[in-house]
Amino acid sequence: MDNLGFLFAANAFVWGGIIYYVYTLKQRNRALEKDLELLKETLSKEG
Amino acid sequence: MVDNHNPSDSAIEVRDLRKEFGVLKAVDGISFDLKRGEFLSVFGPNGAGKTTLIKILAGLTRPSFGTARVAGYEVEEGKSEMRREIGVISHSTALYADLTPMENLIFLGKMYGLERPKESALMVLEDVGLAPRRNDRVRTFSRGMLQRLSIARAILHDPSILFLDEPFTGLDIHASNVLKEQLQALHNKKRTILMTTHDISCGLEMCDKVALQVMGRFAFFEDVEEVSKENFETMYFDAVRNNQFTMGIRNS
Amino acid sequence: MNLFLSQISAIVWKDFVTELKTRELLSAMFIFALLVILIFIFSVNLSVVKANEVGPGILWVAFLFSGTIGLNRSFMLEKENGCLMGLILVPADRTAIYFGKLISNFVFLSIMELFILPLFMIFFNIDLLAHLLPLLLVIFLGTLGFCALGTLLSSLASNLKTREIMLPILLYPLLVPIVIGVVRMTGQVLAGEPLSEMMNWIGLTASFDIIYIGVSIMTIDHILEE
Amino acid sequence: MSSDEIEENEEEGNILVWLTGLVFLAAMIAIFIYVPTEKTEGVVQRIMYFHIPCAWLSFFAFFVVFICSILFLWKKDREWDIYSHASAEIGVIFCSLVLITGPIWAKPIWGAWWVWDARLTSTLILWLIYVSYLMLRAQSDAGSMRARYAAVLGIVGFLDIPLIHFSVLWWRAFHPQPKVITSEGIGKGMDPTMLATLGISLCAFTLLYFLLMGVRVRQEKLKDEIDRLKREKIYSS
Repeated sequence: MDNLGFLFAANAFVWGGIIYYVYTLKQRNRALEKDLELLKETLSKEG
Repeated sequence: MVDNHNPSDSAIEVRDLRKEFGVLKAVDGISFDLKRGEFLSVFGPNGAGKTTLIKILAGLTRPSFGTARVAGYEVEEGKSEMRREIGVISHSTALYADLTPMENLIFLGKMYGLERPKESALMVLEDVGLAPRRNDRVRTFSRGMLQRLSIARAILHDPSILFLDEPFTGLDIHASNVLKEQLQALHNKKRTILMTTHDISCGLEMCDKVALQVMGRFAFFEDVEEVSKENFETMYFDAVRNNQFTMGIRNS
Repeated sequence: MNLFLSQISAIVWKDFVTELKTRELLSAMFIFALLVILIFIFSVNLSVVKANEVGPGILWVAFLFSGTIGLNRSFMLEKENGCLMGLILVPADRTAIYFGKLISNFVFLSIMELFILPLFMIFFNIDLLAHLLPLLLVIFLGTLGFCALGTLLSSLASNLKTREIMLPILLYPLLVPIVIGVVRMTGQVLAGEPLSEMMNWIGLTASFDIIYIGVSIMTIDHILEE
Repeated sequence: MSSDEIEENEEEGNILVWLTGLVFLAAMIAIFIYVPTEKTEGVVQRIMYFHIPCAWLSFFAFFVVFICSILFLWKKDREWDIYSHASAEIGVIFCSLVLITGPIWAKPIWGAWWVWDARLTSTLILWLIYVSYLMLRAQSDAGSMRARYAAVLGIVGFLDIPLIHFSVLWWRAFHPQPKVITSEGIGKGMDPTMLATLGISLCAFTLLYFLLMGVRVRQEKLKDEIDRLKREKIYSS
């Protein structure tokens, strides 16, 4: 029985899923950092 | 239950009241006293937390910190007893559109556990001058009549304290005159009234005390005699303009 | 306690008076259930499939779909003009409001089901009268469970912007045990099996009813808060 | 959060990252090199070393949602709301992976992508419940209302799991089908090396859960902090 393809597919999905989630987390982090930068900028301008 | 009932002459006592959730602070440290029979007008820009203040005092939502006593009852604990003492009027009428005024009021009377819901309903309908139309569907009523009916609804159980949340919104001149008359009458009957509004002349005319709420705090709280209308107007418009400006920053 | 009961009955009375005047809810639910049954009849070939096998499923799908319409409508009535807020202001225990709405939802849905049953009997050519009592018990258990969870979730969904969509999305996955249970029981009852043969299903449905009424009593305070 | 605390947290986070990475490496070696190929199922059986840990992780995550929901309704503390949100999100991700890897394993072994087996069915329903939980959160505005509603759903949803389990189990039992595999077939008579591999993999995924939770929770708190600063800035002006 040679079903390496199935094993590969399952493995790829698991890793793909985890990596995708980590990627979205990164994206969200980046958005937050941008927000923070903007805030700092406006604060320093005023102060 | 008797223990926490304090028969002082204060109708409303608020100490360092806060309502926050995570970062959202709707009410951020308000303290004031209101004696029985006094009329307080609360002004403030949109989003200043006026509605939240009323919701806390009416026991609709819990404060995060601080205490509030309404009619001598701790707002958090004295649930039922306190609710019998208060009536609330907001711009939503809280009336079932497919029922008649009588049915609406009888239903409410049963919920309040009144002894004679029918008689009480008739009486308050007489008070607000809607008795002739007591058997028409509420859906057919005009805005002014609805407002009168929602006053009837709020005073059905004869509360000693009334909360009004922007009652003048969306009323035409005639309807708001009717509302003013009703409020005046209630004030004369020594009901304690707390009203939030945007209508400066109206609000100042009737009240004993004035408050300006900005960003969840009372920026101003005085007897009405101490306030000149012009000064207050400038202060109010400044607050509103600042608010709009900062709202703009937030959304960008 | 007396006030508690009279508050519950006041809410039920109010819903009935409204329904008597408008006649919107029952007729809409009835017609909708009828349409669901018709569409299912067109989608299965009754000359191939036995009516006894597909009938119970179709019947319950019709009940649940039109029941969802009823739940949506019932809380729309309370949301319109901010009536729900007025109800929360009343010196009533929140559970009184929950039970009042639960009972009126339950009674409306039951009335609709009683109208549908004879039509079901005719369309599918199944003799219901022979097993009427066990059938009514099954319908009672299923409808009660549906209304117990449905009343809780529709009071929750009524504050959302997309309440008509969110109610079924929240409700249907949670209803799976009830759906499987009542469809299986109805099938067995119609096949003439005695109730004692399906005690496990009766136990499952009854515990669903009890668990969700209990959870609702404990959590309704947190939902009916502005 | 003071800056010291943040640094400390970061250090802990780094240790967790390295630990998780190491255990995952060990798990990979065990799965693909160390463990012998199962005789009847062949190489496909190795999918189980991913599948089971994913399932375990998602059930665990949903349990955390349940506990944190109860604690939230009790304490009304935003902290618990953040935890249940983060946990539900991670749970749904891994539940999806379970639902994907399951059919990939089933196709060569059972000959069909999907069989209405009790476990598959209840996992699918579980997935639906928690997706609707996340939808409810997305549909309502931030604030205590969203948190309260989500908490109620978190409790209601978890209490449904045993009911779903039994109903689905009996549902199939009345339609006896040729049983391709008994539900306990995987665990029975397992070779010790297989058990060890599964154990390592379970460890790796559990560590991954805590790692992701940490990141997600910190993110949400940072968001709160930014919002707070914004509001304070507005207030001072």
